Amino acid sequence: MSTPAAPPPPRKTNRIGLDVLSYKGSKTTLCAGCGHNSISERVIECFYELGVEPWHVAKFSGIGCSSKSPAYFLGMAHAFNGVHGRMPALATGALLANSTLLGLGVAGDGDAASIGLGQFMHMVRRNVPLICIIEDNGVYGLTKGQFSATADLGSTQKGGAVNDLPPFDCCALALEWGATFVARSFSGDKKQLQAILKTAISHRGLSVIDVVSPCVTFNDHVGSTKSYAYMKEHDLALNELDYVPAYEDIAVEIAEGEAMDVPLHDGSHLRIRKLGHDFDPTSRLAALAAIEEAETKAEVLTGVLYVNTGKPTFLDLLNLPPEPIATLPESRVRPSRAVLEEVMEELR
Amino acid sequence: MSTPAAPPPPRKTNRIGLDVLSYKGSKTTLCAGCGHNSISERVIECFYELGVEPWHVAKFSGIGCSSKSPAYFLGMAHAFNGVHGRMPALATGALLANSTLLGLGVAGDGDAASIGLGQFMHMVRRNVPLICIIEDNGVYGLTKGQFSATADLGSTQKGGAVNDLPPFDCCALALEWGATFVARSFSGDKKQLQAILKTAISHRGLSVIDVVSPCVTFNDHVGSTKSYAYMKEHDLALNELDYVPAYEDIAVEIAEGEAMDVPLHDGSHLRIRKLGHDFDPTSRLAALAAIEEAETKAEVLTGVLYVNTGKPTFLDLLNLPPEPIATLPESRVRPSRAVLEEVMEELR
Amino acid sequence: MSSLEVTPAEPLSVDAGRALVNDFSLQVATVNGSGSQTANTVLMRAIFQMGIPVSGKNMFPSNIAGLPTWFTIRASKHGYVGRRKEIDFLVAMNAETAREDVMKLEAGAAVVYDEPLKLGELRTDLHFYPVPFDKLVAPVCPDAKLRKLVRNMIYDGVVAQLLGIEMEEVHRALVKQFGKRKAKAAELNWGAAQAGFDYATSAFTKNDRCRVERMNLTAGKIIVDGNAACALGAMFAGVTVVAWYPITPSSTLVETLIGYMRRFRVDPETGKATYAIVQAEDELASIGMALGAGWAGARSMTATSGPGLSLMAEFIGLGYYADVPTVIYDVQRVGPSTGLPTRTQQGDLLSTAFLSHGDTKHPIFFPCSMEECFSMSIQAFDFAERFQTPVFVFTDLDLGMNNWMADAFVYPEKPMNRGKVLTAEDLDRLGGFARYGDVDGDGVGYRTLPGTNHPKAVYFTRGSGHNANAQYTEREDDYIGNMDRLAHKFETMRGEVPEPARELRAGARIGIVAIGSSDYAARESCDQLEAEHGVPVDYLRPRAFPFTTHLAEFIRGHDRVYVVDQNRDGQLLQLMRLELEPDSIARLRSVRYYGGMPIDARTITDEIVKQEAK
Amino acid sequence: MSSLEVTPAEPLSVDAGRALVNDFSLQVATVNGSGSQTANTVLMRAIFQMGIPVSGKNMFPSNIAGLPTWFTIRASKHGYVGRRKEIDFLVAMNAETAREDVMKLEAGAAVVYDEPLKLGELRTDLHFYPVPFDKLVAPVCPDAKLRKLVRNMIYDGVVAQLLGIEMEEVHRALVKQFGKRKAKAAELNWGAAQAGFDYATSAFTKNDRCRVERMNLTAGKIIVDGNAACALGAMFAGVTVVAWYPITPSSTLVETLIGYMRRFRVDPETGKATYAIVQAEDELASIGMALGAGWAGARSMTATSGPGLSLMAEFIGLGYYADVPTVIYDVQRVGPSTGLPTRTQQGDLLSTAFLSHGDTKHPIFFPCSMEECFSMSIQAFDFAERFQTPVFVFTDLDLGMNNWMADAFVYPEKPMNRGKVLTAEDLDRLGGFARYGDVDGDGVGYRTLPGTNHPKAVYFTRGSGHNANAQYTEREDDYIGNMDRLAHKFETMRGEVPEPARELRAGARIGIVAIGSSDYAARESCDQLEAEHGVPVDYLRPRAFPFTTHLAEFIRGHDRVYVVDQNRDGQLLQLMRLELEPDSIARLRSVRYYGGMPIDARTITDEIVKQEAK
Ligand SMILES: Cc1ncc(C[n+]2csc(CCOP(=O)(O)OP(=O)(O)O)c2C)c(N)n1
Ligand SMILES: Cc1ncc(C[n+]2csc(CCOP(=O)(O)OP(=O)(O)O)c2C)c(N)n1
Ligand code: SF4
Ligand code: SF4
Ligand SMILES: [Mg+2]
Ligand SMILES: [Mg+2]
Repeated sequence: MSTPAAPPPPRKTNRIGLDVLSYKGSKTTLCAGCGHNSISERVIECFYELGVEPWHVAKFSGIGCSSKSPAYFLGMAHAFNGVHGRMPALATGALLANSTLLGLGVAGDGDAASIGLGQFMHMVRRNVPLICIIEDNGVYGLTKGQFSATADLGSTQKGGAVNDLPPFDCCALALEWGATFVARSFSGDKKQLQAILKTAISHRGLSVIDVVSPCVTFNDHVGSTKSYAYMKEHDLALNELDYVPAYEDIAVEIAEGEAMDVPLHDGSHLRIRKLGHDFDPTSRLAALAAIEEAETKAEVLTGVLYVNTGKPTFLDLLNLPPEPIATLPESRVRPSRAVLEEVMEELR
Repeated sequence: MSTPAAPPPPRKTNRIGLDVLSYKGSKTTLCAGCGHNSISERVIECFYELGVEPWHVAKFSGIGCSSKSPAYFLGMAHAFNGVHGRMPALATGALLANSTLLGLGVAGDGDAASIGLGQFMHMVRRNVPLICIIEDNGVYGLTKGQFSATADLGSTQKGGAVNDLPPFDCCALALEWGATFVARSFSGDKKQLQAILKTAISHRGLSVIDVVSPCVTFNDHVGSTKSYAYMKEHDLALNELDYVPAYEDIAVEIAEGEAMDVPLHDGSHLRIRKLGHDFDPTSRLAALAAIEEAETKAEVLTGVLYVNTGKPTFLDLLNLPPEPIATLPESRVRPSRAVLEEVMEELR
Repeated sequence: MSSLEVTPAEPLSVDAGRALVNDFSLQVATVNGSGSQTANTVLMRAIFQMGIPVSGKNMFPSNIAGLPTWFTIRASKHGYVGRRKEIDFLVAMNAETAREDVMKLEAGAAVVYDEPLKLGELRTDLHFYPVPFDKLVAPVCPDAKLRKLVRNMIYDGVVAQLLGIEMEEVHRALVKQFGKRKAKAAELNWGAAQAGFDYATSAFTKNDRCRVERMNLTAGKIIVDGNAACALGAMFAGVTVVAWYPITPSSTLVETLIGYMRRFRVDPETGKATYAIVQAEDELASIGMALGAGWAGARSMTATSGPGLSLMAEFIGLGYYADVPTVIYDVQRVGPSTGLPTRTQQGDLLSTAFLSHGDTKHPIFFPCSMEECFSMSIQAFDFAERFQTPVFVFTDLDLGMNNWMADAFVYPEKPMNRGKVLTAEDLDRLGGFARYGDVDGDGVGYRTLPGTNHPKAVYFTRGSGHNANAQYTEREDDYIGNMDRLAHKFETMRGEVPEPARELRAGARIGIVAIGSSDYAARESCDQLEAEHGVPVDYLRPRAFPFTTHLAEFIRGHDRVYVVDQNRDGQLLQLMRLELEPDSIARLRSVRYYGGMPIDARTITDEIVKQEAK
Repeated sequence: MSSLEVTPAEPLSVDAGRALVNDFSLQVATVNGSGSQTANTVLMRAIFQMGIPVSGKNMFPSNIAGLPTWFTIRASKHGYVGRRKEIDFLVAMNAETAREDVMKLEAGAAVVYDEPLKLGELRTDLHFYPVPFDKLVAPVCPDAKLRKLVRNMIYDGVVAQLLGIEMEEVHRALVKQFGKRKAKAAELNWGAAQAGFDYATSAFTKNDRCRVERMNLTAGKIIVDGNAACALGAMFAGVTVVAWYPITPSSTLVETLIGYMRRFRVDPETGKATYAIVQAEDELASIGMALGAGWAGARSMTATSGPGLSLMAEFIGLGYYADVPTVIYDVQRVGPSTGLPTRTQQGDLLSTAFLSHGDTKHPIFFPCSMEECFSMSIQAFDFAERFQTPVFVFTDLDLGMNNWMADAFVYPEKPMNRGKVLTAEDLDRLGGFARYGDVDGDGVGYRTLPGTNHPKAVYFTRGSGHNANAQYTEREDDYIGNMDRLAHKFETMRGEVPEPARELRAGARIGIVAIGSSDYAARESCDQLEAEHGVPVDYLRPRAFPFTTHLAEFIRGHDRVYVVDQNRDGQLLQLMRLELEPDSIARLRSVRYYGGMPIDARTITDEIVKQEAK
């Protein structure tokens, strides 16, 4: 197949000659101020800046305000908006069929931690090579504000009801059970979220990014722990992140111990500088302990929690060829007459 | 309702005058030597020895060889053998309806860690007051030997296929996300399993007991990590356990630091004596670390991993009365005419 | 559909004299999340309080804020409260849709609009009333942040003036709406309404046809939505365990129930709840909990919509096969799949009647009104325990989420029927029981509840093969025996489900059959057919599946019977095909509408007239 | 059912001369997990190798070891390979069931049994052959641990001797069964078989009626089970992504597929797999993966049984509504719920035809034989991509897990039909496309595959409302337009599904309609009706739903048509009721069997005769 000429660059364009418009989606129908919208903007920026061909991206999502958002970014990407909580299965199937796709999944906290918790965990276990963004607002936005399973203990609903069940922490689940890049961020932290998203784009394996993303309509009040105000108070960045794309030089050499350079699959680098915490993002147990500690202090730890660039992905385990199996020619997927005859002989 | 006279004690009887036969079920149809059968025997012994009225017990299970086993113990208990992986929902509903029931759930590892992982985790999160025994053989017994999600990395199937995905550890999941009594045992360890089961019977809250229970037909070969042979080699008891029922005196006082006495809801005690490991079963993080450490050493840690007798159960959170709500009289569940009139007036 | 082009319209030549007194549809086009709900409700209530039958229908998008929403109030002196397609009076507040909204109107309609929208230029055959909302709101609402909300109340005043709605009733409705605790808000809004009224008085000459005049048809009546009515029904049915998972349009059923239960079902003495309501992690869990609770003897329920039902399929089969009672509300929305979550349909009939693999059949109740949402809820709980099986109550978004006028609900006269439950005393007397034995010949066995203090009370419930004694079996005869009992039980139900409602007219040769929310349109259509075409039509409305014998009788008694379906595939008709004699099937004709709006009488009438003409 | 009492039986008075040559059923009653499978297969194969048509049916409990199991071999010179209820020759190895097994036999049958069971005392009207298995096995199998397994082969020898099966064929079958790598085991077993043969030669005088004689009816034929046939079909259809969750009786379909794919679908050059097979965490995930893969352009599939289908309901609705291809095998077992997992039924028809909430309809293929399991699998994958929708292939436990004789499978002549897929070049040429536009008038839009290297290739797939351009919409006209297209697509399918098979006889006034595994019994029944009652009967076997026009024609051409259903509710008949004219419906009669065994010809014949007599 030939690459058709990209549309003439009208204004500023990226490495592959596309302008930022080519990375936008249709107009958002989410509430003004919804955290999910900020995340969409970061996705647009990151894919634009890295110069990814959007039509090699496949977006997947469940059902919810969050799961609608793939319609609002990367309009030139393929997309499958499925059923509530089942994004992982759809994405896994599609990536098996075509391992050359750059998979980007979006889930709400309802999707990931309630109805789809099982699928989420099994995707984690498989280390499916996918960027999985959890747009985490602690409530069911689209069904009007019920608590989700990530709502913090003691946080209150708009109507005043108090959540008396402890939350699932998707980051803890992800890093403990097999995801290879795990980060938390806040929809309002532009720089951090960008670095994380870009790293995820370069990472080979499952990236789970839990983004606290306030629901301005149902969960942004006093008493909420996923509000803008709360996050401004309690957001504790674990590390300072710099993503250095493959096509740029890593300019400054760093002194031992000060920061850590993680070389990524595509030649890019993630530079992680510690902030306060003495924390090693290659240790699952350290990350779990840090999360637990932060929780007891009512802090929301953001940044890169865990990264492991060495583990085989699910596609590796399945011994798939580099090209998509979906479109292998008939000659490679329909065995010969001789094979049929061989089998028949065995059955005679 | 009057308690009808128990049948005349033929032989030895327990506190409430029942013989051990009254605690048996129908004849097992599981394979001879199946670990699940040993677990059934322990259940029979424990309930007999503690003198629980079996008809106040409600047994719940999913689908699998394991989930059949409730038919083979406590034949005088109520039972609901539901659908694959959904034991938690059935049990939760029944216990909401009647909080006076002593709930006992049995799940296979397929039930709990594959199809039912989401339900399992949400039951954990709710701390539903239930004894949940996972009869863990690392395979799907009833469907003839496929790997389950608790199969260890690198363990082999009977046919030779190697498991290349990491296992879910139900104990780690349980203690991390809300269960209040978490233990692992081995179907072949009679004494330990008895102490654990008895503690669970006395515990108020969710008890998750992961019992490694070899499948002699499909997972007892060399290369299996859930075989009798493997367990004999790799079982590492964390602690020595003594269960002291409420109606017995705690005879021996213990010296500080040597052992730990956990007073249980019904006045019984669990006495935990450390073995080697310096390990505090009231710390979730310590337990997680111990599990992780054992895993790296290819040891299977058994014993009590976590116990928390202070946390409210799901029924407490729901503010339920002591009597079963299922059978409250009409006068207490159908509001009066005046109430209807009041509501009508509001709607006028 | 209408075009957005400005087409040259006929000049306004309608007979302004033919007034539409207490017989019109008024639509407010706004943006969701803009707080117009209160203004719309007040408007509807004010008309209602003047004794005029009304209904209020909210057409809203599947999103939270910022998209077009239409609220339609129908006033009908005849008591027609179903949907009417034609809009006589439009309040155009949404810039985005205003042009299309106006272009869709029939000649002679009236339009109140926000002046800057300049809608008056669009057509010459409408009556336009431009209102400078921003100018009017500023003086009555000094706090700029509140203006967006208060602004809406201005159109209430304008409309009241133009239609002749008494301002005292607007005030009363407003006070009721805000409640005592929000007296200040009420006052602010009242000021806005007055400003609107005053402006209209001074600026407009009334020249459209819509008017209200006080009547006396709503005395003692209530206004309520079907989800609230079902919630009340469930509470008065004595429900004790509710497990649910949020989904539009069923969420408010449980949320309303939670509100009522907190008020009326907490024991004043002990402070303890006499119920448990659990937001489950998904529908597989919610139905599982409901069945677990039903098995343990609770009156249990769940509420969901299409996607949830699909997820419940496996568990429902267990409920059927193991004889476990529970009540499942399906507030239907447009499918398949996610479909149109905020549009209405009756599309889950066929898949639910046979939900779950294997030979399964389930009873479904079809309430058509607020009164029935209440009373049939109570019946459904009785029925579930009487027959020890999952019982479905089907409503839809139109019934469930729209505002309906109704008679005050009638307190249940009969005590709860808890079905065949053996107590410890019974067991002493009987010495035992066969759980699935058909002692009474009705296909329903006796059960015990776990917790019964008797060693003989126990039995083993399972979804695998079981014999009359609830023992595991793979024997052919046991299996067939049990399945035949279940089939027989279903036939027993046929005789005990609520009987159909009928409206017969002298000399009718044709009939209409409809269920649930189609009732309003179907009955209005009967009137239209008689009044406009001189064709008397009989009407029968089954209130449950399995159908009773009345249905077959009704069909045999008519030459042609039009079956009204709010779905594409004519699912009600399909279900009837499965049960009727070929001779009756031959008489069936299909009237279908599946665009997602509530069906309206005109659609039925037109379709029947067309088919009759053939 | 039979009683276990020893009833005084008629003395053996049957005409031993009327030999049953190549026309009898032989049953081996054992315990599962006892390793009798090999002995049974060898016995069946030996008869098969003598040119005699055979089938082998295993009736096993839903457990792993220790419970009664029956393996039935039917030899039929007429080529009848369906079930026959009557057993002519019993090998009674299971102490637990031996008495009941013997009491069930018809007079004149033969019984080989383990001597200590003393069955010979039970009846006088049977031919008994007691065999001292333990005594015989010791000398041929010195290793005591192996004796339990080897013991079974002794009855092969005994039976061979009694029936006249050539021992060379037993040897060939045995060698084939054990394969080259297990030569030692084969030898051990061969010794046992010979010991049995020798014992029978010396100890028994043949006095029962069953015999085999060499024929020539199996040359070139194969023996295979339906799951393997489907697996082969899928492999030759070019399946690339398989997601599954184990469930009886479908597990071996995928497990067999895994075996074949490992052998034949790994690229010899690169060593890379040309497929991905994933054991998912449950059926919600397996269907989700299959749909994700189908969407991405793979030939994808899953295989399951009833409970799995119920769990897939929500996702299947998405596949229907968003036009996503995949193939779903349902190897049916006895429902509802867990039911009888190791028994056969055709009980998922009605719930699957309309699986998922909302207006949904799905195509279902009904292969009836091994040849069709293979060829219709290939057709199903073509069909799924041709019509961009989930396609069901229905078999059942009888087809799927039992041994059937078949012609060698025919290599697919036609290339794969990948359906309407636009390439980058197409997009260059066309400049774009409307995903759900009905360009060709068949209801099927053109799609692109993700990964297509073209900016215009992208479109947005969703289960919520979408217009022809795959954009989100809540518009009435868009919704209706799309739903009408889907309905039209279904009608197009009607013209392209596999046509029914027909067997017509001169002068037939009545007909039989059956699907899938009922075929064998139905055709045998046609012969019985003609031979025994002189009634010629026509036969039509739909091979897919939606039904083609041939079905209606067939029914119109007959006075009465008997519809054979292996389920309680007559689901095939019900489905037909939904599609036929009343006049045709009036001709339908129901023949149902739902005890969990494969239906047999006699049951059909008796029922038809009974109904015809009325
Ligand atoms: C099977 C099913 N159940 C319920 C719903 C209703 N529903 C739509 S979105 C949603 C939850 C949304 O919450 P979340 O995933 O957190 O997304 P958010 O809207 O908060 O971004 C639910 C329950 C559904 N669409 N499907
Ligand atoms: C919905 C559904 N899917 C699949 C099955 C088939 N099935 C029966 S038991 C089982 C797994 C059993 O494994 P496990 O839970 O570990 O129990 P075990 O037999 O090993 O004790 C499966 C997949 C089923 N019964 N229901
Ligand atoms: S409701 Fe909440 S989550 Fe949904 S769009 Fe609005 S702000 Fe965002
Ligand atoms: S198959 Fe395995 S798990 Fe099942 S009964 Fe036998 S030994 Fe136990
Ligand atoms: Mg959310
Ligand atoms: Mg298992």
